[in-house]
Amino acid sequence: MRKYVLLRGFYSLVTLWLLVTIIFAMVRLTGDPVAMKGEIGADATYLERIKHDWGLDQPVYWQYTGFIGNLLKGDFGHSFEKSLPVRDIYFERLPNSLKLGFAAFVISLALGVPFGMLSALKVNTWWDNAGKMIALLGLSMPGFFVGLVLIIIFGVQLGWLPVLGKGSSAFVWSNPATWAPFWFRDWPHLAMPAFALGWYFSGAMLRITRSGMLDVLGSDYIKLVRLKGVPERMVVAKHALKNSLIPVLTFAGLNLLIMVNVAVVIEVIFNWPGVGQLLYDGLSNRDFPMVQGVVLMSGLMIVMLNFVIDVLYGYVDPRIRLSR
Amino acid sequence: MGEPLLEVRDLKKHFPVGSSLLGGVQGWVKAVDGISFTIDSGETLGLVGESGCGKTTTSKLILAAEEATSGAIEFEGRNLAELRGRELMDYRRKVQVVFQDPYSSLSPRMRVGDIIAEPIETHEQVSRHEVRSRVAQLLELVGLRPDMSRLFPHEFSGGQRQRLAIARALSTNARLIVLDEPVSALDVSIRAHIISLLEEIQARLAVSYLFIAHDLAAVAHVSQRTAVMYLGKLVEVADSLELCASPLHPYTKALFAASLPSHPDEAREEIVLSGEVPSALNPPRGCSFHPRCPFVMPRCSEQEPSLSEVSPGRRVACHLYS
Amino acid sequence: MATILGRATEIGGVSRAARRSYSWVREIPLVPLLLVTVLVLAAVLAPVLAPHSHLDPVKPTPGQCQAKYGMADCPYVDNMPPFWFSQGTFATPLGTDYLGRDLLSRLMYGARISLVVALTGTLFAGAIGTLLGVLAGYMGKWWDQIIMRVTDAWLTLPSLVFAILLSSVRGPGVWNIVLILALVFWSRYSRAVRGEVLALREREFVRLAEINGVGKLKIIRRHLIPNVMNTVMVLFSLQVGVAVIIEASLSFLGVGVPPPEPSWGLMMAQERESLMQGKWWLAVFPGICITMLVLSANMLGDWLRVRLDPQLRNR
Amino acid sequence: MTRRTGIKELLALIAALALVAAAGEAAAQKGGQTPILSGPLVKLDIKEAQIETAKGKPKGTFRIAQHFALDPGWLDPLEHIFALTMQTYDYLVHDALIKPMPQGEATYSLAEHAELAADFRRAAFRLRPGLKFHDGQPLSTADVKWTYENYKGAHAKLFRDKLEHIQIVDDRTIVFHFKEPFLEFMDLYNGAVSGIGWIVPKHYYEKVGRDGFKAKPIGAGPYKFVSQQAGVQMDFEAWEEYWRRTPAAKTIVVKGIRDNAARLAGLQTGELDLAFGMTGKVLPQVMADKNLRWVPNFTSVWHLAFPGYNEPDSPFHDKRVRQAVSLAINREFLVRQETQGVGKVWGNWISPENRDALKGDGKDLPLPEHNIAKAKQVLAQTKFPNGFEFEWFVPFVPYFDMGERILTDLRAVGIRGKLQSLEGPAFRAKMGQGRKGFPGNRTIVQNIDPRPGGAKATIGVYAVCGSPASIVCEPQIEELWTKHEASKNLDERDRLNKAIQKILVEEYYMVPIYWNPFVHAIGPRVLPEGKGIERYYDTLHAPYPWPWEVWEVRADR
Repeated sequence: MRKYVLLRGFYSLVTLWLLVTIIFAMVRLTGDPVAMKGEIGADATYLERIKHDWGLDQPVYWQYTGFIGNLLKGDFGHSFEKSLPVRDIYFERLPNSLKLGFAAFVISLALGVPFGMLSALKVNTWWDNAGKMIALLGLSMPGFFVGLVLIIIFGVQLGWLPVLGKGSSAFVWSNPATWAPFWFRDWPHLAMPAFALGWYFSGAMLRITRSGMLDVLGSDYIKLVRLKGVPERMVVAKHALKNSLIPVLTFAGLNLLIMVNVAVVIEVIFNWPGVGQLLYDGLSNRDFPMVQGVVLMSGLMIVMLNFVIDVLYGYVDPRIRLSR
Repeated sequence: MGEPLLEVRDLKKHFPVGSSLLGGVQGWVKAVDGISFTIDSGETLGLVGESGCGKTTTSKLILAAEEATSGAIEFEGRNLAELRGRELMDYRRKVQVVFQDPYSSLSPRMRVGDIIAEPIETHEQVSRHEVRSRVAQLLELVGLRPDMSRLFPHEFSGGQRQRLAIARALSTNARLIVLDEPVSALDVSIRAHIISLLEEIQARLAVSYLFIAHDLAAVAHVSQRTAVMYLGKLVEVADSLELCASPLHPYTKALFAASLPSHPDEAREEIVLSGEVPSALNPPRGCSFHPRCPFVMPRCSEQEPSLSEVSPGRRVACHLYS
Repeated sequence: MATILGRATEIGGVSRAARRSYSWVREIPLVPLLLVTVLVLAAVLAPVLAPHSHLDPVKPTPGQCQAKYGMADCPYVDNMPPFWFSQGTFATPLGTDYLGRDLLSRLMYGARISLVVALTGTLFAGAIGTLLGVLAGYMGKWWDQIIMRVTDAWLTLPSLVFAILLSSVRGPGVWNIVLILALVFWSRYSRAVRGEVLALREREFVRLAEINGVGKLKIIRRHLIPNVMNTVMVLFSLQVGVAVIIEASLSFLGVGVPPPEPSWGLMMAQERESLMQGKWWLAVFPGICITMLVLSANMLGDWLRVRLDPQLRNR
Repeated sequence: MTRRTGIKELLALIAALALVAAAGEAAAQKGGQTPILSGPLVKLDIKEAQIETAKGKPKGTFRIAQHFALDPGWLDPLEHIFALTMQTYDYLVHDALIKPMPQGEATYSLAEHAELAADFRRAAFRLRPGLKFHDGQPLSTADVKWTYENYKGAHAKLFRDKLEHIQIVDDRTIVFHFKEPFLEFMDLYNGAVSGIGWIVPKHYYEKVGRDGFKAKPIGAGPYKFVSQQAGVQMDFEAWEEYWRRTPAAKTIVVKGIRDNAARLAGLQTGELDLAFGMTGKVLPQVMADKNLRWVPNFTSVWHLAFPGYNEPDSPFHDKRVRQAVSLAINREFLVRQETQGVGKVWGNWISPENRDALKGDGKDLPLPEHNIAKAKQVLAQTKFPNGFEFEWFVPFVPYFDMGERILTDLRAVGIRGKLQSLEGPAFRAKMGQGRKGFPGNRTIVQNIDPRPGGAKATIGVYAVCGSPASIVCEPQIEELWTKHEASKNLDERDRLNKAIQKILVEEYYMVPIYWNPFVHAIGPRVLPEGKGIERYYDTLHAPYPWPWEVWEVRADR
């Protein structure tokens, strides 16, 4: 087991290193950031100065090693476009993304899990078909379409919900007094983006719940419980639900990360100041350190979660750790 | 008797255990641990043993799918380990195999004509037309209609598939065919057909078989000579008839007991094996069979018996006979 | 020989099995197939069926110019509503956009872009991913290590983010989107295909071919690739929908198909403001088209998955 | 009813302004009396500041939407960029010695008096008495010197190279000595063009460092910085001790909102009070909304340019092709569609706001013609009688709709291309490299440049061979330009400058389209009600309504 964990950990590190390298290379292919920053009519010395400030006058391999070295120290560099350390900006934005991600997550669970269960319990009935249809619609409607429709209906026509940003409550790390209010205020701002984001994932959640539930309901164990004469309601509530939620939760964990990290389009549409918007700004401004930082942080989270899942599964099922 | 077609001398195959990116080798599994036998032209040698005894590894070694740790396999007088390029390809052409599972041994996405033709195309430069006519002949040889070559394997029954596998093995005029439990996956009613097909083919084409199975009675029925294997070693090699009549090694006796019920009028000692097959990673000292042997002597746990000739053509590895 | 020949019952079984394998025709889901057919027909026959040019404005009548701008003549009349509104006409059944171009014609040509981009992009991704997955699974050793580590790293990159990043390297353009989709999605295939090949590698027909001395390339080509095609097909059908959404999202964000070509995502982005003025149809129709295409692709994908994977028959 | 009170208020305001102006003039005559420099001086055209007496407490929150993401770097004048965006934040937090104000392009701010020696080798300023930074520390000539010496932004090299030394006469008096005549000094030192005149507090900057300053700057401007979320929002609070007047709005919140529709929605839901860049599809809605007001805010002129036209293999090498492009554009209709008729079809590509620009309204230069038949006829004489396909049409970001409209006009004569919707920085990067930014010689650029510094500055960037951003490079123009640069005669300079402008337009090197209204939409909370908001837009050459301390909004409820 120890060796398995070490090996998995080693793989995770390799994956991270590859990710770092891919991102480093890709970002450098997108064009010269200095040219972007230099305004039309800027003189050459101004550009040279910026280049020097950003360390872009050094050879690429030196930039690379320096970049890795700084990463190990937890330093993601300075944002070109936003002029401050990437880490500071990222952690300033992260709570907003977490708030949106969690809300969307709750919505996706609230929509996906009950409907998924219903589908599984009434398999091949009208309920099941309706559930399948909802899941498919969720997966088939682009987030920006849902977002636009929501804005037009609830924001502009009905005027019920604000359409801009996250409201005035901000999460300030250095000020614990802001921590709790941040989570419990400005819900109207949250409603539409969270729904638009959660809607997409609810489809996937529904499917996972349904198939997990079907697996469990078809298992010998449940058959045995039924044979014993346990009432169906108890079978579902006590035995089937508990067992079928494990894959759902595993999957949900990944989904949560994805929602936190890549809600780019939704954040752009709703002007939600999360890391997705940060990434989009960074990409369009060739803000290398910003893009690197955001993608690496999201990569780090995903790799870490995968590692934890691998280890847990390996712990639960010894066959997995031998097969690799 | 001239030179044997295949001669195996002191063949060993040891697998490392516990080697990985982190941590060194923790031990060795001695899957095949010094076996020797020969197969003559047109002869069938049976190889019997429980699962995990090293039969499959032996067949892999002979099929050049694994490299031996030590020892030699000589085919037509030449050492397999020294064959390279064209010579190795020639060896592969002459040594074919029929596997146990006819469902797994035929690619489900290829037409049977192509499956049978594959070795031909691999080894010979012949026209498409000739390939087709040879496939047709082969199909007929194994008792199938030539027009079936356009069908896919899933459209055949298990017995038919095994016929296809045999046709394929014969497609390049093989000299030796390794039959790795060729009938164990088939219905009992079909087994006899396949066995007699194999026998007919041997009679016509004078190929040699290495017939591997766990069922001693079946093996002895098919083959001229039979070798019994236990934990990577041969414990008894004998003429099949002799072996059936009077098995010497306690393990052989046990195998007979486990095999089809003996004939009522045959007087044979019934041995029932107790315990599990020991781990090949950590085999018992001395005779590896001694923990399960009903005739165990003190000497058995200390000294390993060698495979020695007790009568002409008959070799046994047991302290009872030395 | 006589004992061997003439197993009539076995041979009879052949045709029964063959007949059985055609019954799937009856199980095809009709609604999504119909939708896809309509969209494909619209795309293929757009030059014939489209009532107007998809790039040039519809020439207005003097009456329309007078009514809209109070001018005797004008190059185009923008934002005509669909026919069921009082100012709508059947000449432009779904109305016109801000440049007076016929919405219906643009939607039809938009179907071309969506289909071509999504299908070819996914196809390339499938080809790359399958090849790498087969190599990793079959060649093993350092092939496997390298390919799978890269795949893992690739999978950690969120697809849309990666696509945006790539599109800022390559610039806008239809074929660049195809390339991007291929580069983004290959990792899904290689992961799945590798797993499949690991199992196939142990199957006896592959070992048989190896023992026969069949070359590695030939084994890959004749034995492995045909046998992973089921998995690839299922993945393909599910990825096409995602590819449509990615293309639309990229175009929506302005890094996809360049105007004036009518990509659905682009049309939605361009008419976002119109949406707020109550001219909902300009953005909603392309949205519905995207949803329809992705929905039917997903439904067909589901059906295919059930068809090709017997374990899922009852799901 | 409301209208009458509105007018009353307006009258009262005008009277008040007149009084203040008179007072300011009197003060200026008094302050300007003691000379600093010896010897002959250049007569400077710097307007006096208007110090307005307290008008009660600041009230209300004023919420502004910038049309792109916010950069904390804008808060640091030491790293001033070339674009005019940054001045918005300079005008909030910082203050300059002299800067553009409604009174004139150069107006005394922190300085109350300035002198420039006739040999252009010395410049002197006297600061106002009693200046302070937000933290209460005094603002002295030491800060002015330190800012100059630590400045790294636009034109920094020029300032550094020309400088001999800085002489601090006393806390309020400072003299710059130059190695050689520095003719442009007063123009460049003016807050509109560079950051060097915006004074940074030495003590604070040295304490908190570069990042610290950008994260939380202090200055001597009318608004104190409160907090920011990088890229998204900045909050400012009125600094009641600002020397010129008490700021009217208590709080100013600036948000970066890229999306036009989102800005409009924000105005309509009352989440915003002022949104920039509201032309195109949102303008009709702004106009139709009774709660919203808008100002045309004319800035510069839209024009097309043909980078790489001078390569022989470029389709735009032929003047007649460029002429056909110009003839194909239906400017009247374009103005109507893009700006609801607010914009003005214009015949020069340089803004009429520039003092030395030829007027493009038919007087100096003719109004451009729209004539498809003629365009086809002209094109028929070229290598491309039926038109041709060019590569990219690259519009100034984010005016993609306008670009597509022009592209559609061009299709009518058979000139077809695709639209390249770049992001802002990418567009600027390409433009900044001039012809090199658009390889392939088959590109049309739709550009606009609200650049301060007169027509000469714009020509110097785009239309001479030596500029990095050069698009036009013609021997004929080069000759005139060399003469212009060498000349010390202002009249001759003006004549040459105008001759170049004429060539650029008549040869269709630059194809003017229309004079752009950079429409700002204003919500109902901004005072005064109804009309009268134009008074916020008096500062010359400003795409944005500076200064900010005059904006009044309704008190928060």
